[in-house]
Amino acid sequence: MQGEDLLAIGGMTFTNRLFTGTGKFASKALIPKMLEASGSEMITVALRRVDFASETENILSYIPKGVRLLPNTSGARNEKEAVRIARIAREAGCGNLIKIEVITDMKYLLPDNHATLLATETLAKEGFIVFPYVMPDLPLARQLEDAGAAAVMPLGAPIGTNRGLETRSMIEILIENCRLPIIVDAGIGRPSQAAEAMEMGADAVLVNTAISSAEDPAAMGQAFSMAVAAGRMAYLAKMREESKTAVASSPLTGFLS
Amino acid sequence: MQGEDLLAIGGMTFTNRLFTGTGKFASKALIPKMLEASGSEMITVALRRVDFASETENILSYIPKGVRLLPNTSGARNEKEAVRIARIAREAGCGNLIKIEVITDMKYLLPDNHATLLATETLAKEGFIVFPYVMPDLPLARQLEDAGAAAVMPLGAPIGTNRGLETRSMIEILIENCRLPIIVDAGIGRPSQAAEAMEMGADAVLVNTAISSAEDPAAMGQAFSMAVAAGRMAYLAKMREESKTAVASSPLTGFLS
Amino acid sequence: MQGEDLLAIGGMTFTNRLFTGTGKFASKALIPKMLEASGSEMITVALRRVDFASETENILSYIPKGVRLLPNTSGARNEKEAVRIARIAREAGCGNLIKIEVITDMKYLLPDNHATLLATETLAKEGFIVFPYVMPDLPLARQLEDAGAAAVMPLGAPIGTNRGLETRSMIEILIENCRLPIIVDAGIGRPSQAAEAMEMGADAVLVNTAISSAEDPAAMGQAFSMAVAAGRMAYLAKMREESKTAVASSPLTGFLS
Amino acid sequence: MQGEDLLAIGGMTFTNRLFTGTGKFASKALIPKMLEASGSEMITVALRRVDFASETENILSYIPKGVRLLPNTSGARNEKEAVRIARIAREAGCGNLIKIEVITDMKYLLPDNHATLLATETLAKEGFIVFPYVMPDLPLARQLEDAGAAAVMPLGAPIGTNRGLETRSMIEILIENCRLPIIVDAGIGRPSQAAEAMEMGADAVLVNTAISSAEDPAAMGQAFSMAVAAGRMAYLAKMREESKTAVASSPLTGFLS
Amino acid sequence: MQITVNGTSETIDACTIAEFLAEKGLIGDGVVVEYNYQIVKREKWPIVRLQESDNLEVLSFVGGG
Amino acid sequence: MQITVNGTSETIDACTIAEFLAEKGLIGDGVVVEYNYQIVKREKWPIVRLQESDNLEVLSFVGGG
Amino acid sequence: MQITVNGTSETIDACTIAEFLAEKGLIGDGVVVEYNYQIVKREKWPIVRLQESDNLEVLSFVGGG
Amino acid sequence: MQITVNGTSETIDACTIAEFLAEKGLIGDGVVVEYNYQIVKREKWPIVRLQESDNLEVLSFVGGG
Repeated sequence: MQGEDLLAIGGMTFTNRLFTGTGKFASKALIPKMLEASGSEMITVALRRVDFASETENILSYIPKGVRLLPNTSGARNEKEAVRIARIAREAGCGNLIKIEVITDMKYLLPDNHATLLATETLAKEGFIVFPYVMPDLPLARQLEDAGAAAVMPLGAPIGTNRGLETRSMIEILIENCRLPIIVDAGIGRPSQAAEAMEMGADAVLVNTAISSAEDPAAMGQAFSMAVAAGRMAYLAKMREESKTAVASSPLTGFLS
Repeated sequence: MQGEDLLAIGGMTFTNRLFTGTGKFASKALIPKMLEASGSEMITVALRRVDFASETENILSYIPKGVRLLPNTSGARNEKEAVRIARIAREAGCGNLIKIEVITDMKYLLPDNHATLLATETLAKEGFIVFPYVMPDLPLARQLEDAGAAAVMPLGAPIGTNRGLETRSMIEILIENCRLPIIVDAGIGRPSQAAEAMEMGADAVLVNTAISSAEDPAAMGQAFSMAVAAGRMAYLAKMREESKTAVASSPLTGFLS
Repeated sequence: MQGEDLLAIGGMTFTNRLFTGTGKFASKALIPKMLEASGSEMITVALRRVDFASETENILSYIPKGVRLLPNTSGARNEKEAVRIARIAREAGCGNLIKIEVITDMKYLLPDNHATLLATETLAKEGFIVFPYVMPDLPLARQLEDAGAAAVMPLGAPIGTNRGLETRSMIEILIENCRLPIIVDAGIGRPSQAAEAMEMGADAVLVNTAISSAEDPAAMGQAFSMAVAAGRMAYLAKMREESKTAVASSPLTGFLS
Repeated sequence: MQGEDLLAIGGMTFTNRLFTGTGKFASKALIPKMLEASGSEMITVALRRVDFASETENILSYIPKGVRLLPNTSGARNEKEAVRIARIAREAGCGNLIKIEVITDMKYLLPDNHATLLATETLAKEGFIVFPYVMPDLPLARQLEDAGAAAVMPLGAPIGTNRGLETRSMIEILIENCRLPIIVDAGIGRPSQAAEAMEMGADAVLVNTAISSAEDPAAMGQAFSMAVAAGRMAYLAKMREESKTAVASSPLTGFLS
Repeated sequence: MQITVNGTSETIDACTIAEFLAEKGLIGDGVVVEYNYQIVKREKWPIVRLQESDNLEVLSFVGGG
Repeated sequence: MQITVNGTSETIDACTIAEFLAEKGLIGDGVVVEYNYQIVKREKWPIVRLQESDNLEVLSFVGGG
Repeated sequence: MQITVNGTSETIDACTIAEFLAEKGLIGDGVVVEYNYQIVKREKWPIVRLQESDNLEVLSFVGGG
Repeated sequence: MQITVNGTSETIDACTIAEFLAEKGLIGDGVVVEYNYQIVKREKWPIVRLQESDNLEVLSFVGGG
């Protein structure tokens, strides 16, 4: 029965709703361990100019076969750069998935929603399966739908802050009103926050920093994976509403004389 | 390695840190299913006068052998009644575990801390392994330590409200300053809240209403169990602090000309 | 000294940092009473087609001379309509202030940020003093600066919900990083929330629903005005940071033998 | 009309619902300035052994005539010491008001509820007007009523932490269920938090650290006073409930063709 | 003569804007008139004569937030 | 003969606890008996005879949190 | 003569409470005196003579919250 | 011969892309090459000869979130 709760995005299906990232691991050798412990089925990578002075390590070699690659366009400051990076990534043989990330502000790394929309339009037409990383914004999300995005990836809090679902209410509105899958990305610092996103009805969660910078990234990856599964399971098992006053769990009828 | 993270209370050891309750299941037959799905190793029961008019169903017959029984003193309005109920439960062959619950207010079902302390003193001297259910209160918790309690069970929110860790800050103080195990009891409505309690360093969580009144109690029990394990694992894997500003997960060095 | 803490926007200066609205008063006669009680110096109005079947009441006649009018473009579904409404409002002799409101979603009434940016560009060039109502979004706010906006008006929560500063963290980022005045608009339901916005460093707060739909709108207007002033005063008087552990306010040196 | 909203406690009446404290002012000369700016009508003081080595400054000489003195029993570690300090304070001519503070934990300065109850019983019988400082705890608060307390003073957060209404939900339960006035004491760090306490229905707020350790204590005292008045006024003017979805403040009927 | 008023087609006798509004019972205080997508100032109302197929928007300020 | 059972006065014929419970249809599995404020173990039920004015509490375990 | 003042043992010459305080430089405004666990009112200070082994608490009001 | 490599001007001897990369110590696994703003597939590297003023971007996949 569990096997039937599949997440479908862009023609792919996932059984594990935790997506992960390859940034900031103390050692790249931790990446396959984390992937094994967490069971994550999709992981982000970035593209950068080779630094000829130091040895180039191929991050792809650390990612097991079955795991899907989601290259991002980090470094892009506008839609044109994002499009260019996406094309390079595809040409490099990484498939046609792309996470669009257009950032101009270096302090909070907040995405430029409109530039992301423009890049989404262009890339979707070129056959990419587009995952736009955006500020949670319902009118924009609807335009992303029309532009052909495969999912919407709203941030919970600024990248790497571990502050969790600061934008909770806006994400709830996305979940309620968008037809596309909602993948909460950025800012998630603790498994409980990932679980909460899933309980709210998010379709998946993407976690990088909180896993890669933990003391034990493999264990943390597993913890996030379990929390995401727990939150999803609770969402499906239908939790009850909050109640203002108490509701006894033991009988309150008279007892003993 | 996982197997070594055991919870020791009153001479017992637990591998699963989710404790459950038998109250409010739509059908008692759901109890063993929930216990199997969640793997919970201790479950609460209550004592009540038999109603001769209706058929008596023995709740104990629904609880598999390996699961420990934790009778509560619900119905007690003062320390004397709590002590009397505890003794009856022990005589009934239920072992010497007891959850002390002394409640006078019927709207919010909040425990009387001082009466609970007095009952704890008496019962600990009589050889009971005492689990006092209390308002989170550090000075009182220290007195419970001195009185011989086996653990402290602070409430997160009023019983059955599903409102979660409303008393978060006072529970954090207990965790930081008590030598006894802290088991968050009452009010936990969603797996994410249980995970958060564990991430804070709680030793275990007791959940009844949120599981028994879910549409699918077995699945919800499993969800809580996974969330508790996830929170515990994250606590052990050491999460990073929150950061005010963003911390890039992708490199931000110059890219493309 | 208080008199010197003036708010300057678009060549105007305000001593009272509570802006108000004319929507949803049970009786229009309450508007001047609310304005007197609150001391608010700017109030929004909307434009609508006259309904010939019912008597037309001129809302402007209820607004005392000294209070500035801020017409909004509510009803606009795109930048063109917003521009058209703004021009009509100006021609109607209402001055050159305009609050841009472009809304396509009727359930949460969330603004379309990009359309608002486009309308801002056009209207600022035509000499309007533009107050754009937007989702809190730093990259967009910077584009609004470049487009000639006089202030940025981020929403705290959806219009009329009384849910307060749900977008708190994104508003804090705006306050920290924008040169333009930040006026928190929409969703503020209680004076404490308005005070908190001011403590965070917001320049002003606009409140309509919470005042007009209170049982006593004049008293509520006064309450909001005092709370806004209190929050501003506290911001200027520099509050201390939070502390994890207690800091005694009474001496803790030994006492009595 | 405002003049009629008086707070009655122990036979006294107050028009200003902000109570203040004398601890931690950089200079005692700031106290009368703060009292004038805030209009606070009651202020706490403590008793300590004279240090013969340094000059004794009489704090009482800084408190204007009309302001009531509320001596506290800080330094007391049990009910006996609290009773002894209370008697000394009364003998010293300070009147029969007493704030009972019994603290054993030096890290979080949390009060011992049961010892406070015992001291309240004794002192109320001796004719004191007793203000017990306690952990928010409904069953205890009811016992304080029976013991003759004049009010209940639950803490919002540990003393001096500026963390605000961390115990919000337990205080709400006190407000709803106690006949005695509820005065939120300790932990309130910002005017918005004081306003929120009043909006919830608290009868008064006591603030010391947040005022005395501000850069400008007089301005901060005034800010708190205004915020408390604003919160009270809003409570009386009846705020509306929160709404999940938006409620338009401008008409949404069709507009322009 | 057929014109469009506030989005609705209407048959009227030849008249000026001022006369049209007076007929409708509008004194005009607080009323704004857009005539064929151009604002017409109050002082021009007695001068402008409505023509077949004209588009008229008659607006007023109302409560809004 | 008059006894108090679970707080209610009841008239019964002379019998043992075991007989009383059997009459009530209780086989006794999961049932606890307090007889004049003392627990009576199951093996003693056939021995203890109820007396005038006795106080009997018949309890069982039920669902609780 | 040995007395205990504020918890510390001290050797003094015979004197009244008032004289003792004056010696210490305390005019007494805002000062409270507990003498052998009893409050002594200000007007009694010149009358009460300190004795060997007496316990004196000299207190004053200070800032507190 | 002068070309631009990753935004920096560099003087090199005439060679193919493959030779250039080998010189730099790059075997090429996981490396992407953009040559005058067009991606050049790996199998073309031994064929394409660098020319004066060419623009070369040599990229690789790295960790990112």
